[in-house]
Amino acid sequence: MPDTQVGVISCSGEECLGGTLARMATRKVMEELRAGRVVSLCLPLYIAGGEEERAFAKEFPVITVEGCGKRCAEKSTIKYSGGVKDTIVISELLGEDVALSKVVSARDLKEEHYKMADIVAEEICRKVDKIVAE
Amino acid sequence: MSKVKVIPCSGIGKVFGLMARETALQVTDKLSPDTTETVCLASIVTGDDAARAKVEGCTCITIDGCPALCSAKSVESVGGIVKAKYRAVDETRNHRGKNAGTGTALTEDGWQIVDEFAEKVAAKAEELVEEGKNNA
Amino acid sequence: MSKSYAVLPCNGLDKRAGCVSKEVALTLAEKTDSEIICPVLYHVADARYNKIAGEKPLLVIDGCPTRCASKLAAEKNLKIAEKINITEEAKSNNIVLADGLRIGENETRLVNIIVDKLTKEQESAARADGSMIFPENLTYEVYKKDKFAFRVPKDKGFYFNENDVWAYVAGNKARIGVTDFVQKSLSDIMFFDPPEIGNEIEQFEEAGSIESGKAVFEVVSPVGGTITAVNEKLLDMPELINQNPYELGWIAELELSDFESDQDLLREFDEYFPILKRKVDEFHV
Amino acid sequence: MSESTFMGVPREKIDWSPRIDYDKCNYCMECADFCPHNVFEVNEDAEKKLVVKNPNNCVVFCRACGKTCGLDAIDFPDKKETTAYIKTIRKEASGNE
Repeated sequence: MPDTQVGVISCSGEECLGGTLARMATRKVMEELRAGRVVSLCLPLYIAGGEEERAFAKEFPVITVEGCGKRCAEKSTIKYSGGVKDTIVISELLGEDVALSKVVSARDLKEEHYKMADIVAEEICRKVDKIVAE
Repeated sequence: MSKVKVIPCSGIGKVFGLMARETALQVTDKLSPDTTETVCLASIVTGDDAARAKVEGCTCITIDGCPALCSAKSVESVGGIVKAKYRAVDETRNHRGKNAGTGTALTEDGWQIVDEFAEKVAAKAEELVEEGKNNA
Repeated sequence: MSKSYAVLPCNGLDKRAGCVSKEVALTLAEKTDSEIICPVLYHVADARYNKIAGEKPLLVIDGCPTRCASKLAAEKNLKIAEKINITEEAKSNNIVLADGLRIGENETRLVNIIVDKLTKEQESAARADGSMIFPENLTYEVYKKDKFAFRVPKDKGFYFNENDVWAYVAGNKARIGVTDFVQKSLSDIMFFDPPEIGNEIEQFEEAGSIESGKAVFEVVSPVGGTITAVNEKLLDMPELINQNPYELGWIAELELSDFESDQDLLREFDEYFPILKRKVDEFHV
Repeated sequence: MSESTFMGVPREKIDWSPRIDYDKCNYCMECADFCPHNVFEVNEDAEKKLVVKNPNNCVVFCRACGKTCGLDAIDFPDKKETTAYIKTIRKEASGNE
């Protein structure tokens, strides 16, 4: 299915670095790496009742990107749209000491943060490509 | 009194979500770290009782990006006492013609709006702290 | 037009804007049948004013951003029909309020501007009330692209131009607004510049504009005629256009000059829907 | 874009696009930055640094770029004449069918 679109829901959590990385990686995949293929869904809107986001997640495969092991994005997707195709947990991918460290403002991002986000972004792409290939 | 919770939506689709997020981080991390703190919006709604307890009955300020008011709605739904609701889109309205950036990154102008916005929210938080003391 | 308000001013005595709010209330009470609610007495004795507030549309006048009058109205569970903020009005009219609490020349000028506006608004609202019957429930066809859903009303009476502006025509009146394509491509709309009531415009002339962080969109009117009403709610809440540009987010109403001729260059639903689909597809690519 | 039409009339038959008054223009390029349809072209090395490169990309009846121009250096054809012209062509076309 060459036209398959994939939804990505990032946790964007505020309490630790994982939230910032999830957000950066998702934006990068949507804007650059898999533009047109990936649609980012807004988690707060999704939770608060956004019909467009919920309908999309019912119809198309969804990957969630979680900062930590609480897996908030996955939990809400299962609750409102049935299920997720795949999940990335940054605390597992990059380690808890990184993911759970203090949240960083976009203003204070350093080279190392961009590199971490790139690793997450690549992982998202891998999962997107796998879904598309199916 | 526990710290005032400053909870942004952090919406990912538009610049306003990023502005809300950065404003909240600025308030809780730089301007008023002793009296305010932020909480993961998604975790208080989807999480267990412990997560919910972080806001239930607490004084909260919500910072939303757009008129969908996701943070305000969600915080209220889990029993947070929302004393003030802000929207980044309103702050941007006061700077007509300025391009604030995108959901990925803010421009100089975007940061300037965030800085002013954060001052305003921090002042409100201080006011709520005083109010809390007087009522105690 | 003897329609009148129940006026709840903040009456702040130790602030300039508060004193102006009182003056606006007094002037309204003199010029129209409006009745004043005293915020001080209201705090201690409800009964007297609850009746007035129940009978007439409530106008709340706040002096400063503390908005004491609005808060009082909320506390008493009153339904607010109209809201005025003196500080904002002064700013938007470029009037600097003088130091001191007495009403001076500038203050009087501001009071007159506000009172004029309020009484004029009543007239236009009254005219609009009687003029246009708009269907209560619209039926939509939806085109989905990515996660976005674009609606177009299928109801009879709707016409569209290729600038993505609709007109709903009934008799010699029309209501106009933008379509979902405009609203979604602009994203969050932050400003509404209304057309002027009484202005006569031709088909495809501008009927105001709307603006988001992305762009300004000129509302190209599908029909020619005289502007009889504008949706003043949009001045404070332009987001209504994003919520639904066909219902609460309408732009203006006109008295038509020559709809028969205008109709030649308009599309009905069947013709517009494919155009919208094409535009959506092209826009996203 | 050759197949594009406006109200059933081939776009290239409709003369609607911005006219730049070079006596007034100060090449601030606000209009070019504003227009999302790639109507203008900017060439810093040319004598005329700003030209209307793709007039048929311009949305018929849109005059929004003119508003960005503080010097009023952008003008458009007459709306009434354009409307009448479109109607005439449509009549001719339907007569030929």
